[in-house]
Amino acid sequence: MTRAEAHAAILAKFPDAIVRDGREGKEAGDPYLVVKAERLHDVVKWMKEDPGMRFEVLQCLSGVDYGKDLASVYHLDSWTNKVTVCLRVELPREKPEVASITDLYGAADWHEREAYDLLGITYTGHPKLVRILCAEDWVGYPLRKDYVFPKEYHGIKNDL
Amino acid sequence: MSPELQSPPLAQPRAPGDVRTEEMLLNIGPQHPSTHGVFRVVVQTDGEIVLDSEPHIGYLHRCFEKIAESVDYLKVTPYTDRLDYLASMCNNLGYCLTVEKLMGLQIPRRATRLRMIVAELNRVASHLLAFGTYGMDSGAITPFLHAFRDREAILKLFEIICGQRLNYNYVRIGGLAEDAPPRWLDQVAAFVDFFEPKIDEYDALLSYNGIFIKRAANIGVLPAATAISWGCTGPVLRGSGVRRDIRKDEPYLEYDKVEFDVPIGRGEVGTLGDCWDRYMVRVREMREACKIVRQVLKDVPEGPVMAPEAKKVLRPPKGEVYYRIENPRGELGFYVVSDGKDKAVRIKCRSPAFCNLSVLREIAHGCMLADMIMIIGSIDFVMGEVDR
Amino acid sequence: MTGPAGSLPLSTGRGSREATAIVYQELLNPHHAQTYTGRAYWGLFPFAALFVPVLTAGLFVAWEAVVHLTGLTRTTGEFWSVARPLLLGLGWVHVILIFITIFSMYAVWMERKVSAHMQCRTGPMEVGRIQGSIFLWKRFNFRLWPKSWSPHGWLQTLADGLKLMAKEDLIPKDADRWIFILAPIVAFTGVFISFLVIPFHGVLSSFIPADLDTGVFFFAAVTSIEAIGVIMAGWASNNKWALFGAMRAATQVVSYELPIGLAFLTAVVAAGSLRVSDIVAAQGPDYGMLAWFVFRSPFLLLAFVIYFISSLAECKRAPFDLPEAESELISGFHTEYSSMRFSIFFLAEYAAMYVVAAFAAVLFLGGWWTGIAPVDHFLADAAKSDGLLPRLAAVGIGVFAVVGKSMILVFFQMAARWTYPRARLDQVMYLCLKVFLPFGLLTLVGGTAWELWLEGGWPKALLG
Amino acid sequence: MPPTAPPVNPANQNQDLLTKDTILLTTVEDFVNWCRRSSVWPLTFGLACCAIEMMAVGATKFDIDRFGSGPFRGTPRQADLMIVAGTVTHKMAPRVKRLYDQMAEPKYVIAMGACTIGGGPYWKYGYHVVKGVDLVIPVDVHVVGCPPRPEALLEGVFKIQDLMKREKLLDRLRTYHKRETYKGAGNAAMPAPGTPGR
Repeated sequence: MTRAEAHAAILAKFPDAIVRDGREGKEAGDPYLVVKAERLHDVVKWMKEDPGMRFEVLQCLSGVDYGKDLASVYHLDSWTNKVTVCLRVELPREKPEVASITDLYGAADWHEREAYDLLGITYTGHPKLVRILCAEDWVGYPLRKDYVFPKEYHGIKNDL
Repeated sequence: MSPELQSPPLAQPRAPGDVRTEEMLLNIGPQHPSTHGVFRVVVQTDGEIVLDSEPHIGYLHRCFEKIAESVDYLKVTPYTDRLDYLASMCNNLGYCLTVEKLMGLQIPRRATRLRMIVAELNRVASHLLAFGTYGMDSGAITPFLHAFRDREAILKLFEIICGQRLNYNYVRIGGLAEDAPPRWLDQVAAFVDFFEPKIDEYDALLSYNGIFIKRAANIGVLPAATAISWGCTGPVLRGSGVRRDIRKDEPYLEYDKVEFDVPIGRGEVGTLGDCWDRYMVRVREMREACKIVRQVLKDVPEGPVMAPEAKKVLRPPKGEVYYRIENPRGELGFYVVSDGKDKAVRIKCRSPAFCNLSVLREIAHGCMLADMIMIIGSIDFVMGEVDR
Repeated sequence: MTGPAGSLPLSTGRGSREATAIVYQELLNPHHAQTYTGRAYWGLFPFAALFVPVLTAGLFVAWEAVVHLTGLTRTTGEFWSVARPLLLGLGWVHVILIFITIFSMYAVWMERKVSAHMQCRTGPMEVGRIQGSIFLWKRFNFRLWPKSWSPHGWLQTLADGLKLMAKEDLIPKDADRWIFILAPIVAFTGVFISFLVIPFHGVLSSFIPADLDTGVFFFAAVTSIEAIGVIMAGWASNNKWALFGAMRAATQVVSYELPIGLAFLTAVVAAGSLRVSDIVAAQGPDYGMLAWFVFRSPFLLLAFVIYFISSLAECKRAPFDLPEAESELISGFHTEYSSMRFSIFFLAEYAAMYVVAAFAAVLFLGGWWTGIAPVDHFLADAAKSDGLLPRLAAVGIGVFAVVGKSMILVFFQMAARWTYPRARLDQVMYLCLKVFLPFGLLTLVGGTAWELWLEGGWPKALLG
Repeated sequence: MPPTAPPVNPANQNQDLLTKDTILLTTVEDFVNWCRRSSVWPLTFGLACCAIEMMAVGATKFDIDRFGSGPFRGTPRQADLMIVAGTVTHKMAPRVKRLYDQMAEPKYVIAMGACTIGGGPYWKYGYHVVKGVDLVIPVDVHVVGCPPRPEALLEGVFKIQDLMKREKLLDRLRTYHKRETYKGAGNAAMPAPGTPGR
């Protein structure tokens, strides 16, 4: 299976869930699919469980701040079909919320916590969505473009 | 009490009439001789038996991703060194290949071959440290020092080509920082000749030691399905019997032109996917790495090591790319989002140890405290990469 | 293209066999680092252990000379009947303390050297460097030692010990203060008491501090007192790691009493006495080495093996060092101990190493008998003689034999420590309860049958 | 950067007979200082990349055991020297401080590597990185490099030994309280004693 075939299969199955086929011939790098936030879980679940797709691995889950809005990007892998598909969910900056896929992939657990920690994306249904990398009482989401570096943290100066 | 040290409630509520003794919450780390860095795991123990465990990471969160989008593309390479500081060459390689893919750069062949050599040598160095520290976790200190003795020889080779013992910053976008000196390839050949018999010595010293097998076999069994679901890669996954290696499945550089095996766990002394299998995959991979180096050495063409298109300031075209290579610890992926400027919008590092470590809780149920140390050791993570 | 700073000045051609050899040599011999030692001569280190028997023999010869020349043992009268045991007792206390100090100093040093040489290092080399030499003959520039000479870090342990004494003494706020203070004392006392029945030399009976009728039983009883000290330490520290260490010590040390007791009994049956001097007396002076219990019957050989391995567990040495497992429990029961209190634990550990090794030497390896028949006969004769010189010679030889044999066993304890991984608690207990216990029973029953069958041992039956 | 072992302590100038530098006291001092500098036991305290070089110092080729510093102690109670090897983050800083507090006097600190000295490459954008461990604990010797070579760390240990050589026996007692309440130490996140994890 090639990536284009996988994209076609997803588009055929979820015509309403896919906002657009990324890249659109203009950008370099990998193509991707932009998925509606509320349908993401269904798409991923189908991709994992459908015998023709069999995307058994969540390779990478990254939160991205594009400056205007946030995104949660999923790289799903099918080792049987030897194909990787990239799904992107675009989320409004004010209320970035998307369903968690921890029930499908164990790997999503820490990845989603990391995206929450660094970008403040809320994954509903995550069993324990707390900060993972930064200290627990850290203020702000460091990877957002408008993040202000802290002047000091617990009495330790940060801007020398 | 600080909220930080208050462990999350792990215990099952005790049923009435339960006569079990009191359970204890035990903090292993963040400063502990065998946590391989600053890793903390809160274990709930019933005597020596571990009932549950909760890994806590982030004690070495060095803000790689923020820095990566704050400096331009070329300046990110030194920071990738410090992700997995035991395999800096491979990290450089992963990042550079990703950006090169985004830019469509063609790399001179000499650079490609040299990249393969340094990556494989670094794999050996990294596995040597894993071997040594695993011996130390099991209580045998001598293998650790023997491994370090031989690792020094590799560090010397790296020092010759780039002047550093760790954090090489040798692989750059577009090629290599510098060409290898004239007789360096002979030195590499000499090292491989010297090193291959040493692996037998390690096997005699540790791998097939009776006590060591008793300690490592049947412990921390990781079934293949769990490993796949939790995104484990590298020796952790291969120890469970899954033959997955990016070098074979999606060959990069010229790995499709060399012959090598992908060792997998076979459950020789215990169950498939136990600590011994994971450990042994690493020892066998050292042999395979030597084999690859030998083959690559046969054909290293003369020529430049830097692509002429690689400029001082790189501006990759708008777009995003995800690319991965086989690090000593598993699949190292970089997800780079570019908007056509000299700084990336986002560089996400999908580090293998991050995913491998998250499976710890799954496989540490019901083991003993001493086994917990063995399981932590067998995952062989580097906190620099987990916390980034 | 310029080579970076680290590149090596190589002058050999490409690809030749010579080139590879030189390259490798250079790889491992940068000028700024220590030269590559290999592991060629770590086998020499049992000879380093000879320091201890030599020093101890000197100590005891001096002690014998003092006692003999002052006539302390022969003085009679009402006053001396009270004063003699007191004086002798005080003397013994000091002798044992001095011995433990000397032994620990050299054993720690030896352990570091043995481990270093097994690991291709050199170990302590610089401490105790002697600056300036003594000219023996100035004209020919002949010195006693080089201008700057460090005899392999010979003062390393002295510096360690005194440094620990000079460090701050910490007692954690939440610790159980008095138990915390008492614990090292109890641990050390346990080991110290067990020295009472260790013969340094027994042909002259005064060289067993207390030659009890029930010596073996006494030894078995008091060696486990150390475990109580360890448990106290672990409990009082109010530290979870320490508690784990203490519980492991309790489990392990108490269980290994059983196989040790059975091994003891096998030797006791062969000698027909619980008194240590009788047991050694039964192993000589005739037939040389063949009279040693370890060669007396296969069961006694097995008992020796069981005892030696169990004694590793008894004194918490690797591969049974669970109570202080460095990689698991940080430092185990002495995690919270610093300065002098820690060094007392250290001292107790090394003293225990000696004690168990010495008891193995006494029960199975012929004690003070050298294993060379003429020398043994000389020892036996000297006991009866009243002359100062034969007595001093006998003391020197006997002490050298006992302590030398013990030190060889101590060397094996160290070699085992630096070779094997650590066993797990359940495996340690499995070995004790399911392997050593049945085999220990076998040695007892078999050894007894052997004694009934060949009364007086096989050398006597075969060689007459 | 805190001053490290001043050559002359002004507090020593007006002292009674006992605390003056008498012959006896200086001899004892010399001897104790010799013991201390001959057995500097480091704490096993690796944080990041530098920890690997710290291990290399203990391993075969460089072998710090030659100088008596071989026994790396796992517990701070028995260690004399804390080699802060690697990046200290804000999450880790309270632990570093606490481990330092748990060490027994006399104690010394080597800041190994660029991150530990001043944040190193993470100085500008590293929001989570402490810009130098001397914001948390007093540092005696800084060893530069990223990571420093093992020889450099050895040199750092020699520098510590030089400090020990100049140490006044009674000075240390006086400076004790000063070092305890080190200025600039972040202690808000410090867990109270008796919490789990001790």
